[in-house]
Amino acid sequence: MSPRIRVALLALAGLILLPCAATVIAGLPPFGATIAQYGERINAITPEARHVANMVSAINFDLRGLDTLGEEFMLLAAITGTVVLLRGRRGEGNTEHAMRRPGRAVIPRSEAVVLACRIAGPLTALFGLYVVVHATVTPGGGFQGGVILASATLLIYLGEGYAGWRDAIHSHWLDAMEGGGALLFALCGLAPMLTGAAFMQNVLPLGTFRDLFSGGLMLVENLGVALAVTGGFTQLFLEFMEETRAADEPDEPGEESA
Amino acid sequence: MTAFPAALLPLPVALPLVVCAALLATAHLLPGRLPDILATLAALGVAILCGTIALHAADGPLVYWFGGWEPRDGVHLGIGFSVDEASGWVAAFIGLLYALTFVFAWGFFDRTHGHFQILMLLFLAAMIGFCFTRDMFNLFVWFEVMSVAAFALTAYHLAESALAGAINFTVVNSLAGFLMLGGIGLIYAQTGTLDFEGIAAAVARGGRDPVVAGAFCLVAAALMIKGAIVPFQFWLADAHAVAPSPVSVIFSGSMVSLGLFGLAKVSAVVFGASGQVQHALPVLLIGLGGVTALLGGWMALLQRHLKRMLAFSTISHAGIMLTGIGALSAGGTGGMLVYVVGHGLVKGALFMIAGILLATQASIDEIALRGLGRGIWPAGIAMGLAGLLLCGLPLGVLDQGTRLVQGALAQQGHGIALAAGTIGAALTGAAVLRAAGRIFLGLGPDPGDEAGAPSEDEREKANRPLWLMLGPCCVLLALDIGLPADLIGHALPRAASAFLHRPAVEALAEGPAWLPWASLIAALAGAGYGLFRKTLPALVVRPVSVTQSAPTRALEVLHSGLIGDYAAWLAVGVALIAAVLAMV
Amino acid sequence: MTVILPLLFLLTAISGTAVVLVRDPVRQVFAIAVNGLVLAILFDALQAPDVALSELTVGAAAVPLLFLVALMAVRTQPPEEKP
Amino acid sequence: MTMLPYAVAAWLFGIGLYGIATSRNFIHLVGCLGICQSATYVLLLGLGYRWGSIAPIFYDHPPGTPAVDPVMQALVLTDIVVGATLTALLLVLTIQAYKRGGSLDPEKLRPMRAGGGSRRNQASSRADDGAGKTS
Repeated sequence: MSPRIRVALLALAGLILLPCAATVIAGLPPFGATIAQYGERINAITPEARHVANMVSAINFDLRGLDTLGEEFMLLAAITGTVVLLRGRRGEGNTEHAMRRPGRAVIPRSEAVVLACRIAGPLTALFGLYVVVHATVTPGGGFQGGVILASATLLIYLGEGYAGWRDAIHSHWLDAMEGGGALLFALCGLAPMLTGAAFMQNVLPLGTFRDLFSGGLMLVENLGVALAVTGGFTQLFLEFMEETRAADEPDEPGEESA
Repeated sequence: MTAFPAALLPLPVALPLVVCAALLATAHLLPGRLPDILATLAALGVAILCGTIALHAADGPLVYWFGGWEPRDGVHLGIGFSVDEASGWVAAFIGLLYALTFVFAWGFFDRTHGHFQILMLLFLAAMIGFCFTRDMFNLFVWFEVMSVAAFALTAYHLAESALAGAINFTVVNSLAGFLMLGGIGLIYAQTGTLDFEGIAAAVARGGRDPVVAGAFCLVAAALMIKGAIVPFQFWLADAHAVAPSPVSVIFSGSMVSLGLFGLAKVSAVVFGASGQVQHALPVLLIGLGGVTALLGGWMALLQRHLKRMLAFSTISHAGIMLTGIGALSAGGTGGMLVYVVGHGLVKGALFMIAGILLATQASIDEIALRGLGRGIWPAGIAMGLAGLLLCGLPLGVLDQGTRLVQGALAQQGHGIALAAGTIGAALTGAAVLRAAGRIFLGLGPDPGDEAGAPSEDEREKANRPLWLMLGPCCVLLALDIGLPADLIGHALPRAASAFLHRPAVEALAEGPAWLPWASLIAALAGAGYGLFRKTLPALVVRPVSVTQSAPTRALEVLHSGLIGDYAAWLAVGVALIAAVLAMV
Repeated sequence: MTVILPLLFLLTAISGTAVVLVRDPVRQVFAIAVNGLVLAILFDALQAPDVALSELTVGAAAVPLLFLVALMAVRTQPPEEKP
Repeated sequence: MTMLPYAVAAWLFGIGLYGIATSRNFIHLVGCLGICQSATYVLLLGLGYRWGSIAPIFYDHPPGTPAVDPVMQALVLTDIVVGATLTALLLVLTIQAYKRGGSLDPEKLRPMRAGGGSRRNQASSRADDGAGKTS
């Protein structure tokens, strides 16, 4: 099919869909007029029922915790898939240690960059931890904090260079973190069943409203998510960075590290 | 808190998830074959759990609320699982298929660190969750987990064609996910809940509503993309043909039919009270299903790449399942559910045979393999039997499903859909039988040209014993033939009615008894024509090849492998559904 | 507020269109990052700080980074055969 | 204004689909797919908004203050994770496809086809042994 026919086909479909979409949009409640009964109800009862301030976290970790469980394992699937697909040709075995290519020049970094990264790295990590632990009271949570933590490790790459990064971070630890975090979350679901409660029922003491340690089981689940996301995203960055290293051209200094 | 059988409901999802997380965390410590053993046991465990649940669900659906968030004052606060008998048995079948696939894939991958098993177990958990859930967004989550695991598994071989096929698969199915989420957003905004029953009640109160129709259009398009219905079918042949054989078994045996299973559930349970949707469904599903059955069958006949042939055959059978749903009766849907199981068993066995040929003969090309299968004749018997079952040999589960679907269609006077389904099944059967005759009996001419021969890098690992690979395949076929038809026939009217949330019916009609035989004879004639074309008189051959060539060329141009084309067809398909919905 | 929100919606539409119409992948990465940033601001204006934070970390930082790395990988590693 | 967010969502999906249909570079195509996905974010959050409401976090405001719909936000959070995973996977597939096929153009990098595609496949399998591609 030539591109022109393809665009014509698309335009034809668009022409049919346009009035349909207009009818649907006209049937929707006007923007900003009202919110759904479900959300209203959750806003009304959850602060009292679960002692948490952040409704989104309450939904993610308690009311609709199963969705987050699925989401966490989706991330696990994607990262496992990425690892499988990227390591395929490199060989799965040789990821334990950095592949030091002979003749590969070590690019000198300016003192300023190294210093900036050494300062920014821990600060970013601190911020990530802050976001993680405040899941139930302020915006943020395990997922957002985990991504920030993973990018903090990325600053090691900028500051210390590739070899330093690979020395600091081992692939197996990341696997263990990722799998362990996901396992922790799944066990949070199963453990209450031992006491006769439902899957993922919040059986721990709930703590006080607006306190850092409020929400009971949500805190543990949040920790699991943070672990899994930190491990997963670091693994993702690691595998992608590995890909930028030219495999067989020792005479080519890696401009990618600039 | 919860009664005994209902408390089992989260376990079939949680078990594979726990095993796969533990595998990932400790993969580098585990000895070689432990992941294989664990994965097989986990899948078996899931099958047993689902079977137990299905047995308990015979009296009425089991309901389970996660986190103990039971509905309060009519508002559904948490996520629920609701398992009727039919969903439970379909889930049990999926667990069993995985267990056999794990056995088939024993030693398939070197040095995997359990990655293959991890992805497959996730895939399994997502499918079970998809079968059990009663929450729209949860359905989406499992849909996406299923997709993501499938994307990674497709490209496992990292060959060029596998990668291109995986990209097409990923892009099209991601778009399906977005469409579905858009539909869920619309229906949630309109009804204020995500629970199936809650939405159904709100839809029943609302009357004719364009938003509900729009939501259905988007969700149905997404599920039809998963189910490879024309004009969304393009990704399937690209992906199934290139995925590793054990993965193809799962794709064709359960993933595609699960998309249609979801469609049947959503259109009956969630949108059952929307008159607009219910009026549009027969036209839409039976029309699209008939076209799909014919197109898939025709394309299958044209292929010489075995796995691609089987992939198109899956498209054809998906079309037949869709016509079953389109009958909108307990008979049609019940027949479709039985068909899902029977088709999964037979098609899984066929993909395993293709995998055996790839492993032992290092080729997947029908022509190149001519006569090479004689050394592994047991596989030939299995393939011949599977081909006969595929086109309608009146024996076993697949045949029972076919006859129920045909009965429902005949009852409602959908003669054209009936004919399309029969011809589609005959065409795919003819393709498989032709290939079996050529490979295992050495029949047919040897053209000797190399054009169209699959590339070398499609070889699969060879050093596995034949019995290990053939065993699961024979078990699948034995199950298809051996499952007691009386028990299924006895339980089905009740199970199908519960699945559709309708009052129970007494008995289900079956199609005319001569129809499977007609299909079988047509398939044998087609296979014979393919094999002995050279020896037939020109009087027969010429008109056939004249009528063949033009549509064949057109179809091959359509299946271009270009993702841009697929995106355009996707838009056309959504527009088609929207137009039908707007017109009723 | 009544002025800012429509403006942000329009800005989202424009930056999204830009991502599609910028055909050069290297420049597209910047369009993607800008689009992620605009979305994050829009989400914050829509009273969704949780989502805004995710979009900021994922859509405006992590995803463009992955795109950049992919581009570098494609550039530094010539394919196994020349087209 | 009452319809603008939904119209923007529809526009984003349409333009993204147009981009996918006409893209000649897989990396560009992945970006377009991201735009299709951002349409769902905009739609969901637009549907969950209410004028004059606070964010659903009762830290600075007492519980009971009118807040926007937290469910939509939770859904979008999940959706963002989906987006990140899909982007990563697709980019990996693209990188690998480029290494095998030598192109980022969908027209040049098709899945296996009978007839025309096969010669290319054979050439690429030869290339694995180090021989150059001739076509």
